[in-house]
Amino acid sequence: EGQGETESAEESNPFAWVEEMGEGELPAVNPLLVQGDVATAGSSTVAPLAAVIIERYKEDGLTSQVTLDVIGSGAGFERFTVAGETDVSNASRAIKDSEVENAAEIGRTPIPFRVGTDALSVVVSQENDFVEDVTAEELALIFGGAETWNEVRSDWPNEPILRYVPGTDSGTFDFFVEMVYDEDPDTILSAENTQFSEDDNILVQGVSESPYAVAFFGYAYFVENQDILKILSVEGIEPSQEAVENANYDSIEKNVEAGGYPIARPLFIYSDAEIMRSKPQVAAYIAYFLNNVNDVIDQVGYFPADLSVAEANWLEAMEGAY
Amino acid sequence: MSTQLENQDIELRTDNLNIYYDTFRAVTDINLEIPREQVTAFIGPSGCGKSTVLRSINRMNELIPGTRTEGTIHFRGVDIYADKVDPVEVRRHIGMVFQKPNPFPKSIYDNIAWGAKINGFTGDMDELVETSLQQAALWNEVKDKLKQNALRLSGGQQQRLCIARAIAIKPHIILMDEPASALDPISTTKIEDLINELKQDYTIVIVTHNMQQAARVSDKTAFFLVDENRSGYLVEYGKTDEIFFNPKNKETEDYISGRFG
Amino acid sequence: MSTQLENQDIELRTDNLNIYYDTFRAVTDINLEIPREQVTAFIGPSGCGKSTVLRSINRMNELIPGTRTEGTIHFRGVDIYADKVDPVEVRRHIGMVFQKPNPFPKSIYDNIAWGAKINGFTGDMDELVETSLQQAALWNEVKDKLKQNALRLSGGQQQRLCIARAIAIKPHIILMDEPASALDPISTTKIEDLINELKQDYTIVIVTHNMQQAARVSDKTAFFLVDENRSGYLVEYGKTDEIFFNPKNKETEDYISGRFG
Amino acid sequence: MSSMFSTPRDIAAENRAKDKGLRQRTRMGYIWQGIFYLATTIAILALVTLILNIIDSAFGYVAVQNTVEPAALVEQVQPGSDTPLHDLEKADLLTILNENVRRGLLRAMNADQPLVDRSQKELARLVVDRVVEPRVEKSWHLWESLTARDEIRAWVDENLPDGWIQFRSWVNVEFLSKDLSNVPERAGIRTPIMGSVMVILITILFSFPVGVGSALYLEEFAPDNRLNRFIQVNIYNLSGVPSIIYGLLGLAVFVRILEPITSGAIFGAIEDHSTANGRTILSAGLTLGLLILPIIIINAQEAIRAVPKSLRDSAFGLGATRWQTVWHHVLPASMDRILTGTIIAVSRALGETAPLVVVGASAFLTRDPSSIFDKFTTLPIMIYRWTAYPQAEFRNLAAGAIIVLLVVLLSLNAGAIIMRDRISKKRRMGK
Amino acid sequence: MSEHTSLETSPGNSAGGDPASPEISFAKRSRPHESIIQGVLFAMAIMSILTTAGIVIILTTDSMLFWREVSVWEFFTSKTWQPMLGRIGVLPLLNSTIMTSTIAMLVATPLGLFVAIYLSEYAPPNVKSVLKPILEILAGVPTVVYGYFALTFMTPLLKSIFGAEVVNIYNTASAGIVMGILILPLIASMTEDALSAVPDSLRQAAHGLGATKMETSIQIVVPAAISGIAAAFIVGISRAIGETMIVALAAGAGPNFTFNPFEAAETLTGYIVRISGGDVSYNTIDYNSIFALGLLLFVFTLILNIISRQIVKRYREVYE
Ligand SMILES: Nc1ncnc2c1ncn2[C@@H]1O[C@H](COP(=O)(O)OP(=O)(O)OP(=O)(O)O)[C@@H](O)[C@H]1O
Ligand SMILES: Nc1ncnc2c1ncn2[C@@H]1O[C@H](COP(=O)(O)OP(=O)(O)OP(=O)(O)O)[C@@H](O)[C@H]1O
Ligand SMILES: [Mg+2]
Ligand SMILES: [Mg+2]
Ligand SMILES: O=P([O-])([O-])[O-]
Repeated sequence: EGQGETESAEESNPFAWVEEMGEGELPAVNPLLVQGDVATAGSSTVAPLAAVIIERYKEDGLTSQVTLDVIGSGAGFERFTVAGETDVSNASRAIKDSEVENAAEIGRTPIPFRVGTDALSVVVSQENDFVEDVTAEELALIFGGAETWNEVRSDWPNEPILRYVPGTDSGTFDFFVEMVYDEDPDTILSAENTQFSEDDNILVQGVSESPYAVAFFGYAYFVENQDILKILSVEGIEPSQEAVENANYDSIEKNVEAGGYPIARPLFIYSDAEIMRSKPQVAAYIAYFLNNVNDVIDQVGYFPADLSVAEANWLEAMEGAY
Repeated sequence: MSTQLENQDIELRTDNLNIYYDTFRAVTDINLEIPREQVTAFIGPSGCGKSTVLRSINRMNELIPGTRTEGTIHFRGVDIYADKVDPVEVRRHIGMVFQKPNPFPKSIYDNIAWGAKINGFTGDMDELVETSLQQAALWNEVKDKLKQNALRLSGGQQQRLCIARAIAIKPHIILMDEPASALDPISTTKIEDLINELKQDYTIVIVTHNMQQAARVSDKTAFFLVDENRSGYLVEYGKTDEIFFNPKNKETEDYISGRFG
Repeated sequence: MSTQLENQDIELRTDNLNIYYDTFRAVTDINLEIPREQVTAFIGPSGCGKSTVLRSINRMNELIPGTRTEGTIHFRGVDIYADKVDPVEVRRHIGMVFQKPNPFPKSIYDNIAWGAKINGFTGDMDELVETSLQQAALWNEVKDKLKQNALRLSGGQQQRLCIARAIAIKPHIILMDEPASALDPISTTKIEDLINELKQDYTIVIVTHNMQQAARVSDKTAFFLVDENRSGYLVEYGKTDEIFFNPKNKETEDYISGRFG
Repeated sequence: MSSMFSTPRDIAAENRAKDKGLRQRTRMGYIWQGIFYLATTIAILALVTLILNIIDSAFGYVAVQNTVEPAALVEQVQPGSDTPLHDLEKADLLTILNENVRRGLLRAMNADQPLVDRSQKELARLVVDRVVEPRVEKSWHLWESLTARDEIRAWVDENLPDGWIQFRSWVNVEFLSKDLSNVPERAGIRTPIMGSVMVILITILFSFPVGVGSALYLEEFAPDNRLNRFIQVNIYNLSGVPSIIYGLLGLAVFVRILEPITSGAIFGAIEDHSTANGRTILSAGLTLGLLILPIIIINAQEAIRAVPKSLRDSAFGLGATRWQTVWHHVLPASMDRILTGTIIAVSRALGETAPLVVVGASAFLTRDPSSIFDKFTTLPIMIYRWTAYPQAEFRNLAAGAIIVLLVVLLSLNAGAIIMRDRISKKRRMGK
Repeated sequence: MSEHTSLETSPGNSAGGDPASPEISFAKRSRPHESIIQGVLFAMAIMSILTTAGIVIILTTDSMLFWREVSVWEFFTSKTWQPMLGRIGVLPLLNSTIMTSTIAMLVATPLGLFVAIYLSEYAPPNVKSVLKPILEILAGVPTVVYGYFALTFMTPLLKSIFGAEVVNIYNTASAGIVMGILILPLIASMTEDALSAVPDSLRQAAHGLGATKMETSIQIVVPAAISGIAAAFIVGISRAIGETMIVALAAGAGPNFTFNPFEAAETLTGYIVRISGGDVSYNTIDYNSIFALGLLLFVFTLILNIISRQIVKRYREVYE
């Protein structure tokens, strides 16, 4: 009888899942007591990470629905800020001002939760025996401007560069263009022999097939395909936990100055305080995400990030709600 | 028989009947008086419009898109092509049997019961089935297998079933379009005998290609031919004996003696 | 004519011909001698195997899967069912005309030229087309529209075109399976006249349902019936006059006088 | 003229002249016949290759390595002992679980059924599943597995000293019954199967009645006028419209314009209006429904047209109305063929990917769909998604899912063929 | 004659003349459900018109924005397709659509025709009854599967034949060939129907003239079925043009104006599915461009369908 009573009491309390709350600490989440569905959508880079977290969430006893739609960061923000049909938006780049404005129009204020770091990997086939390292300028030439390899560096072969580039609606593309081409996509879009795909495996397949092919994409895809791909160092720096931590994501130069990997990028999930408060299951999902992400992130192929800002954001958003 | 008596017993009369398929006039100016409770045969070469005229009598023609009927047909004095007349009702009173036996792919029993049922029959169905089959001279052959699929009967039995089915809705006229042409000689004989039986209660109009058959079963015969526009017309109409043994018309004589067709 | 002369002029002879469709024996023990440059008619009720026998003469039967032929057919002394005989070659010598006119959907000219061409004809094609059409009594009607599609001819013209087409490959025998049954009386007359012409040069075998036609065009008549197993057999074979006016057989007489069928 | 033919010709001589030509013609005949056989063989080979290519990925050796060695676990509870893991006492197994499994999962397992109440066997299985966690490190295709066994062994010896190889069928009972996962060995296709089933049910519920109704109208009721001819032409045209365009239509109409209906909002079927959107099973089903509607109509029309006119004549001749004729006779007589056509159309819908990508299928769901207003994923969508995953093992899973889909399609088609045969048998009987 | 008039005016009188006959009424009965049912069925048939209307409206309104900014002339003549940068030339997409479709038809037409001839003219009935369903199953395999077949089997095969340097991993040849395999059963089945519809009498006529089986099949039966075959061919083309997943996976994913079948080039449908798969922002030129391309595709297939209907119609007339 008593059991039933507590159960019904728990049912009536939407924050029943909150437990073990230390002062100024993110509460642990008891998925067994979470009710209500969560809709998430966005980045394909964040998707593998989010999917692992969601699966774990379910294993830990979640009974409600968490949907994950993989549509790219831009489209994810579109759904979050314009249509307002998602609770959480996954992104492999920071939200743009225009997107924040859109969100304001439907009464949302996006809050970022930084969940990890990706090293944007520049890769070639293992058959490629002439490139090991590229400079920032060379990188720009390789993905736009130069037609053959020897136009980039004279001792490289006189062969056309075959480029495999993430689709124009992806955060990956946006980030790369921002860092390497100063936000001007013209060069990369008009380059010869370029294949665009939202499907990173298409890029992997493509680049692995020719010694003169080159691609960039999330580190996870490199990790899984190490046996056929070769990763290049940029400005002499290879992706590593340390190099990624040192990066500050403003520009290639600043990253290099700080001894960071030049094209490391933050991975985010975004939500809104109002949503988190009115739909505690969203707050629960994000808290669970933050609590667990560092257990799984290296297994997915990304680098852990300092979660303190994200946790602070969460606590601020949920101040006094439970 | 006097002309007077004949006139009294007219069951159905066509006046200047012209039937078109789209723009093609299939038959021209057919004027016929069909006597009650007698057998009238339509003969003539293929394509001369026998079936067309026959089907116009119970408005089955209308089911073919593009047909148009001019002139009138009076059944017991009622113009069946009048606006307020319901063709479905007409067919209830004027039944039809087709060249190829076409029973429904149902049981023998249901074949007969269905028509009666949709026509609102509420009496004893078993009895109706039995009497209809008896009238069609089929009862003895099928009484033990009424639940059997009708398609498993022989061709001749199927055709008699179709006649029984038509009888079951108690029509006044039964139209038959070459009812025996797909059957063997023995079945043919049975059907002919049946027609002779049925004319006691029903007016029968039969189309046949078989001169001997027309001569054997009919009281009156209408002979059709096609004109130069391929349109059918009525060449001669009269008592069967006269048409066969004393035709007024040269073409009739040629046709009956087998010179063409 | 004496029996002696007849024997000399045998164009084709069947010996104990039995033809099966799968396991069903369609005809039993047919023995026939077909005289050269005369017209032989096959008559009999539907399903008695007339077409089956006819088609076996130029080995067209083989095109139907499951057919089997027992017995022999000798054409001018050559057994056409012998192993080394190519049926394609047989058909070159024994042409065929079918019940429904079946011209190719090509021009009139090509209809005639095609058969000759595939058979290696290398002479003057225009001349061949003209003479064939003339022999088939069609030339005058079509000479101005040789390039027109043959399907636009009338049924009777189409049938004569089919005959012209058969003639063009210079066969020795022409088989005709109810060549006029789908035609109007006038076209029928034309075809009959044509047959009378053609028998000066060709041996003709014709299947017909029309007694009058058989009587009019043929020199000899073979009458078929079915036995209790639905298998066809030859009831009587002889001069047409004798078959029609002095049949030896009761069944023949019944059939010809129109008692059944 | 007649002189040409009047003398009996010398057949033997003619034959000799023609013989050469005939021999050559016969040879040409054989050559062409060979070409026809060859073409057919190529077509069949294409099918076989396609299937083999899939089978090649769905089976083969995998290199497996334990995340934690069982011996190490035994060491934790019984130092120095060499008892095999699965023979450990229940208490020891409980200790291992409590110490090595993360808290959240432990709680969930306990909530499901307290661990202490579970059998030793079950606990041992849990330990293997959750602690020892053998993981597939690399997978090989069937062909490699059969031909290059030694190389595979050598690779494993070199790269995974603690690993071993085993033969794995990626299609198995668990694969069918489990839900989605990011761990290839744990992933199953229950959720996409349910999604496919529900989407297809909507598709059928919409397109079958509407399709058959349209066909009946056009064949039995429609007078031959311009409107009806236009409808007919329009249906033929629709049957040729690329499926991706139906996707665009579905996106605009069902997802956007009819959102209140397709999301279930106006029916109060959903609790949470804030994230309600039209990317639901209902929208997907209706989109596919529109896609196969013309195919169903055309097939049903052909079926209805094949009903002999004599059957209608019989009914009309007995004074039946049009609807009585259609309902009692035409429809039953054509139903087999209509169903055959529908099955073929439905198998097309089952395999469609592009329109659902456009309408918006989800990539990961935690719960099976339970209402038509749920978000969805389907088998072909999952196949498409899995091939885009970084881990190669998902390609094996995709192949497995393809085999499942093919088996379903095959059974549907076989059903259609059996039905077709039954029809022709019935026809023969009818004759 | 006066007798008749009286019969006409008073049917009751005539019935009275024969007491045995029951009262006859031909008056129309009211059958409301008949008209209701007909109305419902009509409404269902109208559904297809609504679908077409929906497609046309959606495609035109959503591409309006696009057409407003783009000159039709440039659209059809410029050789670069980068809507984001305002370079709007559909030729690269169109070109590769035509290339893949052409390659597909080069594979599917002869093979489909020969398979159909074999099935219709040569195959024993039991072989045909097994083979035709097998081919139909081939047609029922989801196209994603064909896409991966192209990528993982056909492309490596082409590479091993023509050299790995010559053949790009994504190329129109591979996509085209596999698309041909996909379309083959469709063409074979439709052609087989057309060949079977040729009346047997024509075959008999040809054999009766001493033709061999091959001569009959190729010179008589095939020409007689030519319009049906042409219709099958056109349906095949329209399927090829509209096919999406195969080209999306195997042909390449970037507009590229090339005539080299071994190079990557994105097709119309490939572009549409790539852009809509990302579910791009509404009211951007990218998004509107997919509706413009959809419209183009719709018009193409519409024209092809109309041609094919026209051909079929003529062909029906010949044999009726
Ligand atoms: N459904 C139809 N559409 C167009 N024309 C038709 C149709 N039915 C019949 N006809 C034409 O109408 C004419 C008369 O046909 P009908 O069937 O009445 O002849 P019939 O005397 O019954 O011939 P048969 O003895 O062959 O049955 C013929 O020229 C025929 O071609
Ligand atoms: N292709 C076939 N397969 C099986 N049986 C056949 C076939 N063709 C004919 N038969 C059967 O062989 C028998 C003889 O048929 P055939 O066509 O030779 O008769 P017929 O005398 O020409 O008849 P009709 O006058 O109707 O043309 C019939 O019982 C028929 O059913
Ligand atoms: Mg008739
Ligand atoms: Mg015959
Ligand atoms: O899918 P993206 O992470 O590249 O936006």
